[in-house]
Amino acid sequence: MKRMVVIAVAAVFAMVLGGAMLDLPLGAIDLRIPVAANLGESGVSHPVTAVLLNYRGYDTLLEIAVLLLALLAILAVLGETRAATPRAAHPVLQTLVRLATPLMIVVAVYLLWAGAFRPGGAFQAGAVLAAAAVLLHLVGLSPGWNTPRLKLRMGLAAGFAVFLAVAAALLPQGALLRYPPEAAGALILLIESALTLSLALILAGLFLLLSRDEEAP
Amino acid sequence: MTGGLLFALTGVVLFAMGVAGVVLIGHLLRRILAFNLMGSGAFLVLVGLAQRNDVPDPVPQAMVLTGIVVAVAATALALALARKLHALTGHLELPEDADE
Amino acid sequence: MSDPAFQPLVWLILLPLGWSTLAFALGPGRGAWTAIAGLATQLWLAFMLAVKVGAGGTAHAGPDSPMGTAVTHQVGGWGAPLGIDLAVDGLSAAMLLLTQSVALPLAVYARSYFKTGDPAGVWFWPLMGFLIAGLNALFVSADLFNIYVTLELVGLAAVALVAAGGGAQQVAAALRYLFATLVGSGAYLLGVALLYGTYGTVSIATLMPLVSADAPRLVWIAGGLMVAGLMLKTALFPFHFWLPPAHGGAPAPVSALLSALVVKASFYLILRLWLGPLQALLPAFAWLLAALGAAAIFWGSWQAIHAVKLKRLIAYSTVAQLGYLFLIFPLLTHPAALKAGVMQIFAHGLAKAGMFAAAGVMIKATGQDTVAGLAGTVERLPVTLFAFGLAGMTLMGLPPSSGFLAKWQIIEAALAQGHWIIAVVALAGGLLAAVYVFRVLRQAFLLAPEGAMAGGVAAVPRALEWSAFALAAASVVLGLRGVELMQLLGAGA
Amino acid sequence: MTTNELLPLAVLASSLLPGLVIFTLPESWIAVRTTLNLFGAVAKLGLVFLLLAGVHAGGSYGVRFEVLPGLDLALKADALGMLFITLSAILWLFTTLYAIGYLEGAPHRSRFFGFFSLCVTATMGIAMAANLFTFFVFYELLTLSTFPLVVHRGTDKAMKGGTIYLAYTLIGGTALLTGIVWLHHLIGHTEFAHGGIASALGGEYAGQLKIIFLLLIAGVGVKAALVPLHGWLPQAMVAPAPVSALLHAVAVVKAGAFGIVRIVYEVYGVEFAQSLNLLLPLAIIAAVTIVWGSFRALFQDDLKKRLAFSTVSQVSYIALGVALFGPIGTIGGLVHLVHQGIMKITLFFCAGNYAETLGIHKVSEMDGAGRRMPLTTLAFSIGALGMMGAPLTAGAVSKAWLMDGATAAGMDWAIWVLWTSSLLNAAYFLPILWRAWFRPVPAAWPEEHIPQRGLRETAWLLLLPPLLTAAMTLATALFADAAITPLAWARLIAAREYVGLETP
Repeated sequence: MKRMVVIAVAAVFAMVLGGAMLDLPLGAIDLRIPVAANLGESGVSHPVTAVLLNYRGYDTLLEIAVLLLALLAILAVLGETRAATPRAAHPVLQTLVRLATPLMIVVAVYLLWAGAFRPGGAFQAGAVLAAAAVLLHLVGLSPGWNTPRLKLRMGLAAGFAVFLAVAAALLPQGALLRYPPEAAGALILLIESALTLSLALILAGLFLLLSRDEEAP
Repeated sequence: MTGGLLFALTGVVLFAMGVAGVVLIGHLLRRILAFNLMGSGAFLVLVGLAQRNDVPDPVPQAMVLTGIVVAVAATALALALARKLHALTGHLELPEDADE
Repeated sequence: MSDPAFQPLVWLILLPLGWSTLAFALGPGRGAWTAIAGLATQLWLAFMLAVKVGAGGTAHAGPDSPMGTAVTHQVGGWGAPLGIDLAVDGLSAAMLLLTQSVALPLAVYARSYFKTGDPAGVWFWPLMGFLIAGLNALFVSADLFNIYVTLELVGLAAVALVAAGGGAQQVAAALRYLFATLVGSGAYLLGVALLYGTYGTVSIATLMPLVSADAPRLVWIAGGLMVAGLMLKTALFPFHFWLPPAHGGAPAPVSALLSALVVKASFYLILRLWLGPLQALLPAFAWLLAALGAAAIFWGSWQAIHAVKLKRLIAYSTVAQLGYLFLIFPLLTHPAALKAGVMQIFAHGLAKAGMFAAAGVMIKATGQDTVAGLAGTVERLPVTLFAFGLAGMTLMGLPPSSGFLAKWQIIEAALAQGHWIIAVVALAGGLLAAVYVFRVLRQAFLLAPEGAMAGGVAAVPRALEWSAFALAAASVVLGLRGVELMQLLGAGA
Repeated sequence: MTTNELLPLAVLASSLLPGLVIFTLPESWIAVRTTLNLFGAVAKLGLVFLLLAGVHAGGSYGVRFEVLPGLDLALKADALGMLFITLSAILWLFTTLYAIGYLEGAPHRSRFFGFFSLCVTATMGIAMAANLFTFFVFYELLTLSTFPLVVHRGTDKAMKGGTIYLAYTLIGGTALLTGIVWLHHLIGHTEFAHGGIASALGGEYAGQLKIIFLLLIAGVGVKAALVPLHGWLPQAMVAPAPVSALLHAVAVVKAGAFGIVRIVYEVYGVEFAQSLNLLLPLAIIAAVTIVWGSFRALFQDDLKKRLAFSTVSQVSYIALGVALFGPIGTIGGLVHLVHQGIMKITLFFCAGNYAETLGIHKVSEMDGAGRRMPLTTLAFSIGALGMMGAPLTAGAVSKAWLMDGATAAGMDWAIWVLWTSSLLNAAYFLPILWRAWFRPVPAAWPEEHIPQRGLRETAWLLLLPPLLTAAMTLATALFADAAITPLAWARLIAAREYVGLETP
């Protein structure tokens, strides 16, 4: 019964909303113009990266905070548990992964560098690196994580810390995250690189912390 | 009917399905997937509706990138909780709230 | 404040982010002192900000913004709609002040509460830091999408705090809470998406003049979605199902943070939309919200009166007290209504934090969480019980307390507009609150049954008792002098 | 801050601060606690006399704080307030002495005396409130601070009594609050003023004003124990004797009665109330309460319960006096506010003595008590006779003025009410006296705690207060026409209230 009702409601909602979309005039404001107009001072030539790290860089700052928070939350939720003992996969797989890993690292570096002028950037780069780490774990070449030690914690927090520091350091410019046009490119690259490292660790951690032996129920 | 609008309409359908799923599904993993469906729906609407005249708009795209990361974080936490619950109770369903 | 680097509203965000990251780097169970130092500074910053707003606010009266934005900050120097604006008016300044002044005593409380290597406390400090950062960021943000990110920051931190180190019940409660808050922010995000699609901006200030009563249907749907999502996050009846297990099951300091601040954040947002961009649309929903609020008062009180567990009782009382907040919506045309609402936010924030803190002490002392088990505690924990009583006074709306001032203002606003029924509901709610508050006090005054206390109550650190007392006392003292707060709200109105 | 502003605050502080300190004192610090108690009580008395002199000389004392924009917490010491303040201050001193003796060796004394002091502070606040808002604040504080005293013993019975007390007073408080906010909404303020403030509103508000009057009177009527709102009073008897004394003579019921006086005279104004035909209904309710209370008292075997119903009846004399339009009735009512307090506190002190010394709780156990405890019983007899309105007692004075007032107001039926009540009073007090004095001493007392030693029939601290109050009962009557007596003061107030009419 409940099932039917919920589904019906959802369907009606979808129809009404969809219907309302069909006859919609164009928006009063078009941000494409200012985005393009200010690309010069943004320090990057790719509009999405410009929005992501400059115009709306503050969103990204908080977004990284959310990601770090998620890792922290998982640590808090899972508590102390033993790391999984990696189960060695088929040697062929292991060799493949051994070969793939350096390539993935190269790809990551390229993505990071490319982010400035075409799709790419810290998040994509970090994701690729994290994928590499996950692969290494899955084929049994690297263990899962315990509660991270100091070094690892530093690495996890570094990206966010750098971002935060830059944001604060720019306050005397008159506003949070207000890059001076000439230095914008360099600063963004700095942040991006630090983020790549930390994002890679965090994303990998999300997986490697979860893939642990469960304590018996 | 432009491409952008099509995306937006699909997004609406996905969102509706996602919500229904979160409300109805008991199994935690599927429930978490339903939530992701819902999120993707919202993202599609955000991008699609903004470019319903098929001229790409970088702002919503950047927003969606942010949104995706947030969704990833939320999903990871949800999975961790589900896993913990499974470790404690051996089930992947929410127990009845023991109210008194 | 000529120095451009001195920007209280910015530092109120950077500081907690900073110290929570530091606390994380320091490692498990560390960071209490960084947190306390940080929060103390934040309290000072929030105060400076409030002074600034109170002074400058009156100058910036704008017909379009009912509360006249006083202090703004353009992140990246771009300015809306391209960039993200931060804006602090009387309302947000008040919320910031409340957040810091509740968080600081609770930090002191938590420090002694989690001392004994409690697994729940291992990552408490960084989590609390992100929570506070998220709240502050939410209160100052003037950008609907940015607010979505802050909402998630708050939500995830809150869920993690509930689940940390808990058993199956607690984890289950956390999962319920997580799904509720995710669906809530999902609905909000869809609403934002629709608004952006329609108008091409998510800046509150830019949207303000664009949205009018004859807006396309899509905008109405957007408004509905956003408010519905936020109602779910605020646990307004009948969306309250997730709150009692979460707030009742978490460790006392966490319950206090959640009940006092987190649910208020989403309510603040509804208020913000109401007075801001969706001004033209939302009044259509006013009576619906008020009706749900009334239902919440009665249902929540009823459950509290019958709750077996002490913290369940307090959690249900939160459900009821949140109901009061929604009574103001039909009255918002009268300035007293907003003031009543904010006074209630402060009253409940301080009192409920104090009450949960006191409950935590009693539970630590008696070693169990039932109302029945409190018999005789008055002899063992006079300070704590006094704190509970003072907090109770505020919740019942008895004078002299901030709760009383809130009740007074809401009744007067209701009479001024001839909305009898709201006054009646508010008064009835006060009596119901008395029933469950005195249910606890009576039990505590009873003579301890022979042998029940034979084991004696465990000794409790002074810091616990007195930080609980400080919060409860603050909720009463505010009732003796609410003028400045009310003027702060009036800033620019 | 000038002295005129500080003095009222000092009067509050003189009981508030000791109270707060006492809360923190360890149980064993008896000497410190006692000193603080007495110091507070004596200091308050001194301050009150300073005020009294100042007010008599026509000085104006007051202070106000802004709580919300347009809402002030305001204190003022006027003639009417001083009547109540002086009464409470004096009786508080006696009650404190008595309580120290009564609770010797009992547990939780720090808590007890802490709330005890808060309770008196609240009473002072009620007396000095300059507007209804302030009045309400202290009125509710009184409720809260008396609850722990009522349930002090922590037994289930005490809890039951305390809960009923709370239920009545909190609901009453809600009605009162509704009335106050409504009035505040109509007039914009709730300041007390001679001749009232409600008359400022036009005739079209008459209907609303009547409803508000009902709400306000219902609110204060609960504490004043007007029938049918009196149910809590007999239940609250579970409290220790000093608390009963406090409830019945000094604080709670008096606060209610005083509230009625303020509302009729300084919110509505007696002429305006008369013009709205509000006084007659009030008088009728008061009359019903008087008779009903006395009637119920007849059938109570429990001594304190009998006294409780007698209080129900006696307090309404005040309401009746207020409701009798005209200065003479007013004087009767006001003077009874004081006299009833003195007499009733005597009776409760004595009841407490019987219970503490011989374990006597019931009237049927009183046989021969007079032989064993002559002094206590003497005091009790004076109090009882006063209640009946026998000549040469305070009761006689107030009754005389009330009856004249009734005649002056042309409400002769009220005289019959008073006579009936007097007869009933005699009917339920005389048997007690007869048993105590003339019945033989029983073989054994229910449970004798304090053995006799010569003249010392019980602990001195228990004996002195009732003797003193009994003496006052006579004195107020014998020297009724002296310069400074309750009567003289009541006349002064009446003179200030009825500016128009000449006063006797």
